[in-house]
Amino acid sequence: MVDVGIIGAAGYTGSELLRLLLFHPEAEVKVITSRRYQGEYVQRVHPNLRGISRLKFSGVNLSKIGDECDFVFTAVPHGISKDITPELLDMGVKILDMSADFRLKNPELYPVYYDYEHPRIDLLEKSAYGIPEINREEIKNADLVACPGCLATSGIFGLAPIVKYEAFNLENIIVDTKIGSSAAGDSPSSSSHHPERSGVVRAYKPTNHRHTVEIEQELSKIAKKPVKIALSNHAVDIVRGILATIHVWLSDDQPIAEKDIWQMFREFYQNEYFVRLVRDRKGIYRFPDPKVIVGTNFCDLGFELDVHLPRLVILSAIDNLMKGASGSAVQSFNVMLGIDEKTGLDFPGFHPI
Amino acid sequence: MVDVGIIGAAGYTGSELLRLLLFHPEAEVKVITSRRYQGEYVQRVHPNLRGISRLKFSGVNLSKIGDECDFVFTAVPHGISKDITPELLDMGVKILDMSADFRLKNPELYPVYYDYEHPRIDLLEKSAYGIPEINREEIKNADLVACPGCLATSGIFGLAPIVKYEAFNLENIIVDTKIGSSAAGDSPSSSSHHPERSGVVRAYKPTNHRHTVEIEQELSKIAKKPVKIALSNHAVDIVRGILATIHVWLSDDQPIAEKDIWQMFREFYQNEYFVRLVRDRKGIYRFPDPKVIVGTNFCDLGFELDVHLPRLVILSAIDNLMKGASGSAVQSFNVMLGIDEKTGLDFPGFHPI
Amino acid sequence: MATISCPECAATIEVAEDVMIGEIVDCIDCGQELEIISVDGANIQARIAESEGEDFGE
Repeated sequence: MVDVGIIGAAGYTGSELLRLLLFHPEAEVKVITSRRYQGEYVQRVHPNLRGISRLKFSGVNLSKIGDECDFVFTAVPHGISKDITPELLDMGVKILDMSADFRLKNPELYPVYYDYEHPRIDLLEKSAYGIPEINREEIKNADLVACPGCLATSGIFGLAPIVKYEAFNLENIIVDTKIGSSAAGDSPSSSSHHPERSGVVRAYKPTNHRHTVEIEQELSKIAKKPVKIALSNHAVDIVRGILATIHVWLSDDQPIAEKDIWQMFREFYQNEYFVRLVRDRKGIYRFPDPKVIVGTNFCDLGFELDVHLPRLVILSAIDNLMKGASGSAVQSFNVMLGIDEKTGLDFPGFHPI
Repeated sequence: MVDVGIIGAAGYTGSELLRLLLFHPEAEVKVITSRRYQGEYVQRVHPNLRGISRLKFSGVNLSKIGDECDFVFTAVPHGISKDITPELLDMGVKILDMSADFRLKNPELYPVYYDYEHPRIDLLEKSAYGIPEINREEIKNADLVACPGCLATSGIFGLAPIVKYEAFNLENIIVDTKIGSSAAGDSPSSSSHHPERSGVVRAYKPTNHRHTVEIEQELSKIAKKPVKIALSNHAVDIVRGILATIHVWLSDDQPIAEKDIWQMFREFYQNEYFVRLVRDRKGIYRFPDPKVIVGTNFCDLGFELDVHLPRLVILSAIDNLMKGASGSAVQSFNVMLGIDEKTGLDFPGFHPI
Repeated sequence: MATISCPECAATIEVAEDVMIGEIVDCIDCGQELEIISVDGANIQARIAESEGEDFGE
């Protein structure tokens, strides 16, 4: 058993972390913090946890947290984590950071995408980018894991198997996502007001979304050459879920068959429990759909080769709060503990939902 | 006043045609047919029209329809219209056909995309493709107007203003659509069953959708050179509406500024009432969103230039039953009558909805 | 159990030992309908079954 803490446990990411960790056989939740709900019982903020935990939200007392916890999940906004994570690391605490503060290896990107000069460039090197399926060894030996962005996760999983191959043009890949409202967090705004939010197909950041550089970073590492991503996002009328539709142009000279692509995906994800290949020719579940994997840690992947134009369409479905955030963090936590990665994460999803 | 008939008036397209024509100052609805609901009052099938019309659905008696009607809207499935439209034309009736049977100029495409050899290739030449904003003259003089597919409409409106210009690569344009359930028509199926349909982000036809060739046909005509489209579609949890997200690569040598693109759109749609350019830097309506134009004949267009990669993102929002079908048909009807195109179509939409 | 390789996606699919020529099996990975075309001991061949293209029930 290890003692864990969650800093910023009142938000949606914090809520999922708390739910997963309260039912995790190897974790004892010692500390949960929230500025807004300090002193309140958990159930006032997370109704699904009523009667399950008597914990109260506390303020952020780093030395107390350092003493009581072996692992801390920092579910705080970008720019905040960079000011508390280093201190906890110095106290020997292992950190799973949900913010973007330690995801990007290139410090010059932080002023561009997050409006601050990064104070601890040394930690950027040491942090492991938190996708076990592509960085398992690094995560195993890391003290600091930077859990990935949800949109980035959906793009990376869809493209990782193919970027090593010459058959694809890696310079003009389109990632067109459809995403649920929970990804915008729990603070209300005019755009999240129900009469305005329900039934939208609302483009946001059709260009220049900051997850672009995360996707490019991890895919270039796999491809060992530059990968360029054009990311566009749309809020749709679901609470949880992302479907990334990825359009990849085939390089002219290299004809490729459907079964070659199956082989690439199978090989890359061969013993990965949380990645499923989805394709059918009958019925209504022919391609990945986030509705099917809500609440699970699965990433469902599918693809189809276009015969009209030299294009491969890849579809990647995740739950933005699970494989896109808290589920992935707990999976990395399991890797760091050296235990079965499915621990606490083997919920198969509901049908119907 | 002219006498009009609707063949296939019980479906969703037929319903909207009936609603629009019953309130159209220049139209008298004489005949509405439906195989399934023959002998029934309108309100049993179209609840919104209760107390507005005493019409009953009749069977399809072509000679009676030919005698009673000056104009007939054929809202029947592909493959059916081709067997009845010629006979009506021979009786001097003007036809607005909602099916695909007379949209494509190249007869060889019909066996590929609609599984039949086209029986009246001569009519393919005579028919006018029913988008007034790009074919107004042809529609004015036509006896047969082929009203366009809804997905095709969203793609054509977004791309028409730019395909004439060298600055854009016309060989690998991506059209990624999100579309409502009413586009699949009124016959229930396992995929339209509510527990399975609500909350989906369901890719269907991610490649090889038959509207691809319609979009290419009309855009190549404007561009006077080949335009190649890669179309992918997703059913989302709305009843009406399409958002097409169009990704266009800039040709390398031709840098282009945002204001040049505004100019192209303004010029192309300068006095088009039904086409609005939508962009804002504040508030929650910054790009086109089908939720805003449900029930209207508007096509809202917007775009953003990517600075990360040489890409233009164009957004095109329509109501698949209005500008994507029945509204567009009534607009063409107004063109054929030589009256104000807004007649019967100037509903501004609801807010909130 | 005998196995065949799916011609569409190269998945290895288990089939009954006594599978017969002409029998239709579904590929578990890609959902393609396959028709058994030859049975020679363990060496069993299949091809994609005739079907009028993917009907999306549109």
